[in-house]
Amino acid sequence: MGHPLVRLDGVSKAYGKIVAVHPLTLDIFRGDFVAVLGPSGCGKTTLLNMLAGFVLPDSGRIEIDGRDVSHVGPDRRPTNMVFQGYALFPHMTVRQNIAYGLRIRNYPKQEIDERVGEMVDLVHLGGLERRAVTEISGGQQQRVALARALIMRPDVLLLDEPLAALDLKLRNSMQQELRRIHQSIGGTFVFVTHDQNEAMGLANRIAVMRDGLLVQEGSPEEIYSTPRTQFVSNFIGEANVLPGRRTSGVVVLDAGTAFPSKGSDGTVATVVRPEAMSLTKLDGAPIEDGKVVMQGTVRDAVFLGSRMKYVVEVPGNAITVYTPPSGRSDRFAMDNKVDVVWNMVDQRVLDTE
Amino acid sequence: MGHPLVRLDGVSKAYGKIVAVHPLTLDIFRGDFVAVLGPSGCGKTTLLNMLAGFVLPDSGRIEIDGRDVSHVGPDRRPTNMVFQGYALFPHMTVRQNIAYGLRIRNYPKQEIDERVGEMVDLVHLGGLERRAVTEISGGQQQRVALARALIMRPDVLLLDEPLAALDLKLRNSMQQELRRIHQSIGGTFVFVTHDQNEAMGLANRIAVMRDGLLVQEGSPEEIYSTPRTQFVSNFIGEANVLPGRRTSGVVVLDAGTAFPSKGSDGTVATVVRPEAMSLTKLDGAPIEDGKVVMQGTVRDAVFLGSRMKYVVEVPGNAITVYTPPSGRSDRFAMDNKVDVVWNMVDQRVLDTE
Amino acid sequence: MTPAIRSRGWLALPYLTVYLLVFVAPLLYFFVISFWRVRLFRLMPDASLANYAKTLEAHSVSLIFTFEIAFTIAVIVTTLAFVFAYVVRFKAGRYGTPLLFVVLIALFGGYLTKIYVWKTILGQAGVINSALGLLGIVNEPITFLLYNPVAVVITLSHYTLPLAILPIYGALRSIEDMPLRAARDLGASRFRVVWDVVLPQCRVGILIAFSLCLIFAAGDFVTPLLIGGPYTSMIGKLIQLQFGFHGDAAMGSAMAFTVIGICLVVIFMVGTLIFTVFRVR
Amino acid sequence: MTPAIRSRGWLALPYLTVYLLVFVAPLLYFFVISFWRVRLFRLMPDASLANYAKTLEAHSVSLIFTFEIAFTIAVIVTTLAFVFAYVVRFKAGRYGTPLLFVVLIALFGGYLTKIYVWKTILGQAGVINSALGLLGIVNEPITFLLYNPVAVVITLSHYTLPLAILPIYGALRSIEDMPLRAARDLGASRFRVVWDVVLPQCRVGILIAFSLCLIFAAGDFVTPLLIGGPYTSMIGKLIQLQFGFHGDAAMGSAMAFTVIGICLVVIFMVGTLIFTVFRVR
Repeated sequence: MGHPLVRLDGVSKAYGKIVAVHPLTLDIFRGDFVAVLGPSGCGKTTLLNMLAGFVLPDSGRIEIDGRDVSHVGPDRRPTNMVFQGYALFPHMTVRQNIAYGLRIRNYPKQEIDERVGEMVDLVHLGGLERRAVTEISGGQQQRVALARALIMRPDVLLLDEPLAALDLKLRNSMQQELRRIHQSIGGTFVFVTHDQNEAMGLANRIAVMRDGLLVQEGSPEEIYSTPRTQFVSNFIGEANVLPGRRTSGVVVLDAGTAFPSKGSDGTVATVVRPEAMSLTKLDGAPIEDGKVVMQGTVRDAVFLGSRMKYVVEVPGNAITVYTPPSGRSDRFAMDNKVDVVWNMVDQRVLDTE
Repeated sequence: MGHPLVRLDGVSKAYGKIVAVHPLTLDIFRGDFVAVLGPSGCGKTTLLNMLAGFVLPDSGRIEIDGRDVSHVGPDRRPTNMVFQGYALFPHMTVRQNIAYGLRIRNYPKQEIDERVGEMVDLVHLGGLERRAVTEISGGQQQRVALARALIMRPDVLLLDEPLAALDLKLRNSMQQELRRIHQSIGGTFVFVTHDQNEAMGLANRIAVMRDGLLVQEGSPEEIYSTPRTQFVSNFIGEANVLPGRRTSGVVVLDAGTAFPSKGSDGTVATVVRPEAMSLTKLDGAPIEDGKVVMQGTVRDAVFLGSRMKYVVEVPGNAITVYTPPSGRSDRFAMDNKVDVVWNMVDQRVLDTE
Repeated sequence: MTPAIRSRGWLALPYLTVYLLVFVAPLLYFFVISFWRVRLFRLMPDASLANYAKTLEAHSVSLIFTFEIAFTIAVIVTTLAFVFAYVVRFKAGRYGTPLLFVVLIALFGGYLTKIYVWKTILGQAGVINSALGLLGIVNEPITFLLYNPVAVVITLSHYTLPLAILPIYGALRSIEDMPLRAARDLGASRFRVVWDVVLPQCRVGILIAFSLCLIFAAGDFVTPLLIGGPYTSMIGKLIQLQFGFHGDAAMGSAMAFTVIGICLVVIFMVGTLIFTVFRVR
Repeated sequence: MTPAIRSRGWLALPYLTVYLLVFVAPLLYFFVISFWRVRLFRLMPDASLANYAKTLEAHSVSLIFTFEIAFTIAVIVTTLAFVFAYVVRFKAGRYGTPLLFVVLIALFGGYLTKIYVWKTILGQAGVINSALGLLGIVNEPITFLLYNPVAVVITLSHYTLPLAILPIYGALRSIEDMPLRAARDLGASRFRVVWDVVLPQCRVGILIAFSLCLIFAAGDFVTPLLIGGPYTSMIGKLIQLQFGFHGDAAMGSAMAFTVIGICLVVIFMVGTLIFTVFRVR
């Protein structure tokens, strides 16, 4: 990969006494599609605004393509943004919106026409050029916002919760669309989101933030399968977190089961994904090697189409289990006792203090 | 079940020349949790407003608990509504909002206090009674709206897109909450939504609407596994719809495969759920009985945590396949040839005209 | 630019302060003068309440009369304005905006014109007398229509109505529709909805409308002069005499600030009343 | 109640029409009168344009002068109002609302008071002369400050500023923040953002502000009377004479409607200009 396109080096920002972003270091490489993921108030939007130039960092250094832009205004940075809610110019047509950035730079009319044409093709807006942006649908507005930023050929395209305002069906198709556009122009995209599905579905790298700190950074697979903290495991996908204690290489869970686990003595949290668990009735049958079993009571069973969702009460906890859908006959009924089983390789034991 | 609590009998509504709801008949039984599901503009909101009394039907009859309420105003119907966006009284506290309906009816102060207390407990709002509703979170506002309607002990509780304004995490927990409340008070709930996940996760009966018509009605399982039309199959869950033609008991798909299927000759659409398909490399191995195989090219592969999503190009179509997550090694790479396999029992062949 | 960065609001403050000073300072200067004295036709600095004492002593009848009229106008106009704004906001749908534009245009369709309109309608040779004469109801023109307090109330109400509509409409516009539906759904009659949900949310707008009408009516001197007749001795006329004929700016200022002071007291009382009656229960 | 049911807006229309008729009818009556004639001090129905012809003939100098002044005031005030409203909307953050409240209160802080404030400041014994005298710059009070068109412009500008701020602020308030950021992000300077994004979106508000100032300044007669001096012969004074001294309501109406007509023409032209300059490209 070589030299990173964007370097954030010890960048921080505080508003009065409230620290939005603690000193943070992050490299973004050319061609990356990076998600900055975190709950609201985690500092991700401030981070994006610092990349765009709307917020100047209190300390640290922001480099884009080798140039220090820490104190350069948004109008003179090689970044462009797709704003949350799109921020289209409501008094302009689709075409006028897309062309605005080039008009500012006094490009000749012919070149503007050409590049607007390219963009309209890229985002599939053909035929809508003369429509007012207030008259088109949410999905189309989203495309206009994208075209308006991409026409500037930015070194880095920034996106603020790009799919948040769309409904489910549209979100899925726009997600595929964004991946296609990213691949076809080969650009570098950075977006912030609080929706882990969006992050997983779009990005090749995810940076998880919490309380102004960068908690973990890596590929979606790394973050999903080896979350570094309980917070990450809960935030990326659903997770059952089972508290327990390790004594001389054996973890005893509060929920009433035990398994061997190397590590120092102390309290631990065992994280298991709902889809890694299965429900069964052992009726005293022996446990297979490498599996963990726990007894519980079914408290809720919901048919979700592609899967069943069970809520199972275990001592001190209520856990969620997803199983493949099944006929009415082999379902576990409400308030019945069941055994919850999972493979030890699918769990992750985190030391807690 | 006996006599239905709510009877809609040939109810219709037009605005000028635009028909919002064509004559529609629907029974709702005591204790039901009914979802009216459809895309925007399908007439579901008009239907809900007719139940609430905000819109009077042009024709037909609405009965609640045996009483004809077709022309009774919203203030004198035994229904209460949880509005989209909550519609709380912004100038009142949480307690004042919840108590408003009882105050209108001039209940004695003591009884109001008692019932507000019950509601606050039911929806877990303890300690927030004196807060302004503008100062509490979206999830809490949702609970206030629910309590404000439930305190009236309505025969039917109506909910308009109850979870649409909440973010994903909150939506999941509120969904569980609503199920719990429905079970604990044993009421009859009717809600409209455009989100099939919401409908599946909450309701025990789903009514699918399209263009002012009731298309299909039944349990979530019925609708998911035996959709009556292409529209329903696409709207409830994701579906791959493969066009083809049946000639003398054999369906030949445009995508390049064939299987036996009883029925009259003509064009058909074969619907297969993405999670019912799997990807493999047969390399000329024979096909098992009862399975269908189709060749395609992988065009996109996304890791989504609990599953992998593949987009596979087959002749004339791009289909989606969900498979369990797997290590990097046994994934299918972009632009590789694969075989898409599914069981014939998991497909549904619909005659199209 | 960087708008909507809340924490930087104070940056604009010094700038706006200068703006307001230039804009408000002349009035402040007058306030200072009101404690001065005039000797030999020249203003002499002082810090005396004598002007105020004299105002209350010599003009109490006129002040009371003025505020009776102004209060009547403010109550009538605020009520009419609420009804109009309510209908435009909640009933007129897409006709609302053009209707409001008409109101805005009529807002300053001409102060003078409006005065003379009423003078002509109510006058001896005016519309009402002509109609009565043609119908044979009266033989001679009736004269009691004009040059009395009622004529002043009619004229000033006509003039201030648009002023009162705008703030109330503004307040109504920020009221959302759905909570009104929710109130209906919970069993409230149409009237209860207005009383419980609409009015408590536009108390500030109503108070502003009332204040504008009151201040305007109490301070006006042209209408009483042209239309009020000799017995409508409103304070505005006397203030004008003090500045003009007597040339005593100190006394005139004191009288003007007495009017403003009484206005503020009345507004405070009416505000308390509105906030109590339309309180949230 | 059932608000927000769009298709039923027309139900409110007859009701509002009645309201507007009661409210606008008096002005219409005057419009009719303007085609009548006065014979022997009585109004006689007629359909003649004679009054209008006479207005243009006899008062053209005064009309031109009036509109020079009114136009100047409208331009100055609209500009100042835009700057103030812009700062309040985009820079003042949470101080915006209280600031606007001050403006609203000052809106009718008293017409009369404002006139006399300026009369006192600019007059022979006023603040400026006192200051100049104390500093020894002049020996005798300078008199050219008052009783001239400039004094009228200052006074009326001071009075109409709040009127102009409100519609512009209203227009600015409905402009969203984020598109301004987007423009910056696309390379626009702060000035370009105002020119390309803000101004085109508040053209209507600016035109309303301009119109209010123009109509008010053109129709006013009190300020020229008290502060304008003998050579500031604005048309308002003449209209008042026509109604009052001459008692010719027909002629007075014709003059008033001539003023209104010219106002509409000027507003139309300025509107066209604003919509062309701040057009969307």
